[in-house]
Amino acid sequence: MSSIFVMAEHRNQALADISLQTLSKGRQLADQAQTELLAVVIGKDTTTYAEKVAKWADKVIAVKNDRLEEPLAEPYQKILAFLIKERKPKIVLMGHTSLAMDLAPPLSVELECPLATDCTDISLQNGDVIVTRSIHNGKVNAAYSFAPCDTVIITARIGEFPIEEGNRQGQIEEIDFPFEEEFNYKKFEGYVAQEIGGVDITQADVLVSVGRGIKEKENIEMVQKLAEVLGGEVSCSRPVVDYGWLPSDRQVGLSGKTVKPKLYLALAISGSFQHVAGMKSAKMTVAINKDAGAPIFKVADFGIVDDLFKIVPILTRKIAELKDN
Amino acid sequence: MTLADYKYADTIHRCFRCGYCKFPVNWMDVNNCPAYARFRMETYSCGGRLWLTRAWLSGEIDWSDHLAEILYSCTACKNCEVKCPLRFNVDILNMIIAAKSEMVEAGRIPSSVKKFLENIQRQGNPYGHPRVKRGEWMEGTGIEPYQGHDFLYYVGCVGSYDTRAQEVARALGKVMQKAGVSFGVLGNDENCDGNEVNKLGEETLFEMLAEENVAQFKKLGIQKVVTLSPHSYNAMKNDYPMFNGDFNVMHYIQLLDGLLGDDRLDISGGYNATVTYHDPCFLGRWNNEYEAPRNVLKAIPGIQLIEMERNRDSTLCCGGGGGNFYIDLLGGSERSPARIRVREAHATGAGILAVACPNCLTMFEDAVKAEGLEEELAVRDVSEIVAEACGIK
Amino acid sequence: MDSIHQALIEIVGEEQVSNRPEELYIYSFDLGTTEPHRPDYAVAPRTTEEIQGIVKLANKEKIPVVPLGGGLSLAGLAVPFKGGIALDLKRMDSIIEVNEEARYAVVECGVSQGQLTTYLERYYPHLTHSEPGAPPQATIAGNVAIHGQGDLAHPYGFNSDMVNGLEVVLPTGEICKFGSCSIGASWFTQHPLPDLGLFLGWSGATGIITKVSLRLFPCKSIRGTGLFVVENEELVPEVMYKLSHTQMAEDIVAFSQAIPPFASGLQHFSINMAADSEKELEFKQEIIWDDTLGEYIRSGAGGFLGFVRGLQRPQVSKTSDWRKGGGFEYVGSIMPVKKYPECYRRGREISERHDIPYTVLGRCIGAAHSMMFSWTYAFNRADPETVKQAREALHETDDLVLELGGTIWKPGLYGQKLAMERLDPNTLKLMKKVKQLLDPNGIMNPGNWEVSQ
Amino acid sequence: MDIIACIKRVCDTSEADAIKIDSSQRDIEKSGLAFKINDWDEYALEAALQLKEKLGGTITAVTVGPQEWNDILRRALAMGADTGIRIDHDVASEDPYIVALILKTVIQRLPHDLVLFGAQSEDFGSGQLGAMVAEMLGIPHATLVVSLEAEENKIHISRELEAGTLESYTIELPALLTIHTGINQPRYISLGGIKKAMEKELQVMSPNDLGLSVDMLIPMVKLKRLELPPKGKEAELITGQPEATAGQLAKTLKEAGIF
Amino acid sequence: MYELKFDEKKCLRCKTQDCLIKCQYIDIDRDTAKREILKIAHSEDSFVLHDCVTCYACEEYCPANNHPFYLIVEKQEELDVPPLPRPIIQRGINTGIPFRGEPVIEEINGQVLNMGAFADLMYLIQGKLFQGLPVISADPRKMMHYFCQLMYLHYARTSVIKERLPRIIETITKHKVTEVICFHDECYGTYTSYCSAVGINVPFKPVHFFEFLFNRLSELKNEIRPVNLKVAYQRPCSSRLSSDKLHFVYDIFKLIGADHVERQYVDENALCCGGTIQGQRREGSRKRAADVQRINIEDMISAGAEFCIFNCPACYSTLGAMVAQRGLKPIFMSDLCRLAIGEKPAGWR
Repeated sequence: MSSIFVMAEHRNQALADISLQTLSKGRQLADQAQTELLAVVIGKDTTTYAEKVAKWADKVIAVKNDRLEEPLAEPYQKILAFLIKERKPKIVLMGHTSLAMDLAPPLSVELECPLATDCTDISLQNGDVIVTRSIHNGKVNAAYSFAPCDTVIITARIGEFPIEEGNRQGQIEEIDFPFEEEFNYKKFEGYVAQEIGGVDITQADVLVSVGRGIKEKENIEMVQKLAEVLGGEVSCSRPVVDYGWLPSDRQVGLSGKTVKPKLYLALAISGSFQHVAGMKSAKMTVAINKDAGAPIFKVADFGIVDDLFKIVPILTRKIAELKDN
Repeated sequence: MTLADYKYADTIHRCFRCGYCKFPVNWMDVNNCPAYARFRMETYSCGGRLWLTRAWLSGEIDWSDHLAEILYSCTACKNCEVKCPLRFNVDILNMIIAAKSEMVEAGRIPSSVKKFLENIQRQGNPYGHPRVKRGEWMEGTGIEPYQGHDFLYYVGCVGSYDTRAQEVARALGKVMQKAGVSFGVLGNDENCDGNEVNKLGEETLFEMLAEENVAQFKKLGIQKVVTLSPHSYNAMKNDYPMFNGDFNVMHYIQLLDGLLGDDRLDISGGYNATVTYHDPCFLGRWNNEYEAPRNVLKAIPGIQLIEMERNRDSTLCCGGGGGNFYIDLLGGSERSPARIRVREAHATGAGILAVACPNCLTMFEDAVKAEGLEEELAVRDVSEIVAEACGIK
Repeated sequence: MDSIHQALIEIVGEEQVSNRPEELYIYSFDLGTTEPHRPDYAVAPRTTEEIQGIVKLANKEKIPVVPLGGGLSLAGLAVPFKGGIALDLKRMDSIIEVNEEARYAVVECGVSQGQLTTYLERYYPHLTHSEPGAPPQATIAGNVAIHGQGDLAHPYGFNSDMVNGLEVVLPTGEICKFGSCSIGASWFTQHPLPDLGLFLGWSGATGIITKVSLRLFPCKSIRGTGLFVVENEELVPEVMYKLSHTQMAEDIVAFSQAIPPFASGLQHFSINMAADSEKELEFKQEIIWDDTLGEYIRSGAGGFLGFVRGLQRPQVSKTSDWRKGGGFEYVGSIMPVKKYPECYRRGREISERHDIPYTVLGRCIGAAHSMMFSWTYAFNRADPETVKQAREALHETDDLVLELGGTIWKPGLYGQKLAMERLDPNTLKLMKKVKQLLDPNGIMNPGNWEVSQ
Repeated sequence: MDIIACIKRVCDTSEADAIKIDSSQRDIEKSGLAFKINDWDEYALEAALQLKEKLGGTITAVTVGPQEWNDILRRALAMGADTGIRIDHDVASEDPYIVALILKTVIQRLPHDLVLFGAQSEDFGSGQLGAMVAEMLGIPHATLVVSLEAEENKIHISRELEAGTLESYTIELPALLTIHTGINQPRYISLGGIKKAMEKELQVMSPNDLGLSVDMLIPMVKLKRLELPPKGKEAELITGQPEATAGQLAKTLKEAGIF
Repeated sequence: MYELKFDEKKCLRCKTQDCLIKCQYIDIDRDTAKREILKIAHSEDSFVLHDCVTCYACEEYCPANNHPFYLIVEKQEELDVPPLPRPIIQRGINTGIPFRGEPVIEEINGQVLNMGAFADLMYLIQGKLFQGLPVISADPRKMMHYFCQLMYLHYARTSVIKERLPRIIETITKHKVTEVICFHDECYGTYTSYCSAVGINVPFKPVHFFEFLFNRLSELKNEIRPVNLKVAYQRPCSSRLSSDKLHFVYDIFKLIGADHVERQYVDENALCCGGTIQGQRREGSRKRAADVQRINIEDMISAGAEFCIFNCPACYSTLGAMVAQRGLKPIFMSDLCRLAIGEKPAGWR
């Protein structure tokens, strides 16, 4: 089987995490198919990225051009189309990122090759590429195959593929891509930091959520610490807002926000129907509550029946430890 | 939208904003309008809403989210209508509902109200839960689907979906079973009664719901309906007749009152507690049913019934009317009506705050938590109290 | 967000401040004929300290502060003519103390007349206060700040004569107390400390009254109203003198109005009486109806229309719907009782000239030392023409008051101007000095009692 | 400004926790599920309406689906769209490329300064359609658009990147955008409005009418089967002393890749 | 002009002089009585003209049906001896002016209920008793067009009655009515007694309200559940003009199982509610009214009455609160009848 492309993405002078995930997956597939993994990095100066991705790749194609300062869909499309036509890889893999949303579909149309986006799994079954996608609010998994073709383009869901350290030393092939085209019909005007309207808990991957059992405003800090080590935010149930311990934009529930974090850690939250309505789409829910009968335990995946004031400090410490080593 | 096409164009300016609308029957407290109690700005009083509506329709001020919130913070509790000394008082609440309708037609309503109405359009309940789950509350109760029984037991959206209210729905079911009342339910085929939809100004949606329900009831040959919620009771009793829905509708409290009268309920189990009763707006001010619940409570051995300062047509709305149990424009403060009311109930020294409405129940349970009064004050629906007195666990 | 808004939020909290069009619209209005004017902020404080903070801020920023109680003066006294902060005081609604022995109540400035009435009926049925008969949300403090009177004006005078002490936030932010409370004693008397009464009648132009100690009076178990009628307005003063001489009535009000038509042109007296026993009641009735008014009845000049037990609280707001239009405003005056006939005749002319159903009323103050005579003009808020008519009628009536040798009660800007034109120059100077002394930046309810020259 | 808004009908599975897969293994049991306009598409429609309110012009709502899909066109009309077009073709769980091809063929025939899509669909969420159509039409595009200002012949937009930053572009018209939630507040569609919309005519055409033969509509991406992901049950309780339980939980979280 | 049919000879021949002898408010012997009534007939002043409380009773006492009461009030007016003070008379006279434009006339061609000046009491007209019965004067703003005006007997202003009454009759007639059930028996008295006394033509048949109630109840007999109440009846002055219908009060009580208590002040000796008396010019009127009221209520109570049954709205407004204060339930006759057929009385407060 012919090669596998992984497009390594970078922003603000740093290789994006997702690229390491796609590279790891790409590596795995390449090994399985006993074919080579080509990592593609595109930019004004690609050296640093190229060296990093070489750890996974058999070969790195570093496309350089002064007008590639910013990762923009249109020039990327030109370059990738050129490379793919030239080298006919079986799989072109990239992260399901904002850039890919702009880039992958037109690319697939231009090359008339099938596209599968936001995949949660990719496998090779006797030569055929099979992808899995999570559909209907994550309640159903769908497996897809592809019509016979040279190349399939796949974008991978962020965070789905674990990073496995690469141990290769792929050679770096630098190309100075010679395109002259100005993309005046779509002029890049720069970056804007989103105006910070407080914390947006709906965007957080991890939510540490507290109920009235937190007793007083001062105790919020303790929970804040736990949220920090988990790289998440603090949210809460209705009464906490009523008390003015947290602003209302932190409230989860019918009358508050609806959230879908990877982890929802519910501290001293009984799990009233109104509250649960706002968080039941969380991928993983952990409940800590003194009351063994609290309905929250019906919703949670894991639970500890205990006083949060006992558990939280220890938990914070343990997590910190595990992170360090 | 202009003032000219507004239904009450020739009356709305007649409000003088004298302020009677804010008071209970006596003048002990200027806070009997729930929205005004919550925000204490003149804009949130009935008069404020009327003047703002007129200003909006006549182009003096523009539509805004805030304006919409001010109008939708009205819980349709009818305190203003009952207290207004002027000739046109029968219309003042309708004026506000009509203003909501204008906003609905323009599609410019608070997002929570939008969610509420879309959910009902889609799933027949404000929570947006699947219709197929509407009947789940009754699993294991032995309650039968309606089939020529004497009564249709209409549970309503809150009783069907809210986990706490479901307990009440079951309790009432068991009480009626025990009393040998012949009744059945619609389960998943039950649809929203539309009372709140109506008060939120979505007239066409209400008409649809009313027509569908009336058609369904007639198809099943239903003649007598007993409702769990005063909201359902109000819609079916006062509005459905306009859609040829001439059913004999009663709220369950009236049924229980009757059963006790005919000595068909054995409540000798009693219930030892000091109880204060909260009049729900849609039972009290809207339908003048003040005595039945008190008769029932007084009949139960062991209950000492004490009244709150504001009772009967002076009751302070729990803040859940006009869809606010869901859209919640009055929540989030110690001045939220439910919390004011819970403090008032607690002040009577009662250990039980009795309600006869699932909306009041959920509003007050949250409020009791927020006030940290779980130890001293419990919220119970009268049907739960009766169930216990009947020895139903 | 602008810095003033931010500062206000820090003082009273976000929900108690608004600069949104909806609040500014509503707080720009008086319920009478005064042209609205939008404030820049509407603020609803809860404590004296918050008010202090607001006033200090306003001083620093040099923006007006316009205090507002029930907002029912109808004379535009709470319209923010020069913008600034509309200060809604209705949240300051605690009844702090009722002292049964010394018969007074200490209330916060937002306590409404209705609230105190009901509170006393419920907990101190043997005590009452002089109830002005405005809608129940009118406040005690607002009422004394404009020298209001109530249904005990005949035995006890103006409500502002019943003040036992005040707590005031000065325009510069200091808190001052007056009366016995200022020396740490209880709030039982205003006298005999040196008189610093600089706040009553100023309509909030010299400071914000935050607490009032108000005298309470014995409340007898039976209270009721008797009605007497005469055809000839010339008889009213002598009847009022005779009635007040009996000292048997709690309230004596003479009135005449075009609605209902059958009573038009007649002069009615509503006479409140109170007693603790049937014996006492009959004794008083005998003295009033038979001994004092009997001669008029026998001669056929006056008629007794009966006595009804239980005080009917007047619902003046109904007047606002006379022209199906949600509005009325009146000119009040303090007048010699003997002027009643002329007040009635001239007032009726004005009303009829402006095509408004006339309604006039004279309430006996003290032992007929004076009366509060009022001329009420209803209008239709939706019909600018009728508003204009009413406004003209009101101005003509202000002129009339002074022409008849009376003083205008709680005048609006027009009436204030008339009064100050006639005011003794030295008194005027003193007023100006007082205002400047208390309110150097002129932030308090500007436009009111502003001495021009 | 003439705007085309492409919308889709989806079944609302957000509240349904008992989804069943039908016998074909290729679709879910739809009975008991409610249908609605795709969330993102409603934002696209609202964006179109706001542009129209500002600049005038027309709005055409287009969808590709069977008869039942008329209802979302009615809603679009009730919301303020001028015309509704449905291409009668069942696209359930098919390769977006096919739908893109059909839409491109329709759009070509219509005047269009701006073509709007929702950034993705609630059911399949592949987020490909808009950008594909743009490529087919040969007009510039941007996906995940969170702000939009229009001028005579160009628009200023910003689109969402990872980590809460945005990038902004100026794009010449005609152009195609896929709209992200949060760009506006879609207005409520009253039942009264929908009833009125029932009277309006819908244009319905088949792929054939568009000159698209069956063999042109063969998907390159093929759905093999659907299956339910392993379902979580009652909470698994971690018992013991705080030190132990907390430690165990920390491990569990790490294994789950939370940190 | 309408002339009162008074025949002096009848008085000269009269052996009883019951008109004044029986008067509960004037103490007089037979000779004086005869002298005074003749003085009045000759338009000479008489203390009777000054002391009359205008209770209508003599109209019933007179064995010769010679209209002594109408005579007295006509002379009071003629000799300017008004029983009431001028402002009260002015108020009263203004009250009855038909105003606010002409009423809407719908043709009935049959039996009708006339509310007269009591459109405000329409809430009493509910339930089976009144089903299908057309009502005129149901609009409070136009009700004075149907006001029989007889009230002005109390004001000694028969001139006003004679001036306005024909137009009122005209208005009623416009409805093309055959039988007019009079809600208030003052109307009934007007059209039966007064009109014939002064020669005003009445082109329809007046029906007494109680006669109507009795007949309806008889139709609904099988729905009657005996009320088993002890009742006292407050007989109004106006019923003195229709004593031939008084028996319906007792017929109704009998029919619905109400026990009419044994009273001293009943029928001929019934006491005035005091409403008119209290305001009269005659010295001590206020006390007189109070005394009459006290005695009246005492009498009801000592007779053991639980309910006080009213016919006249004026009596109800004067005495209602007072009897209630003494523990008696005040209720209109029609409401009592509704109670008997298991309906909820509308006047229940």
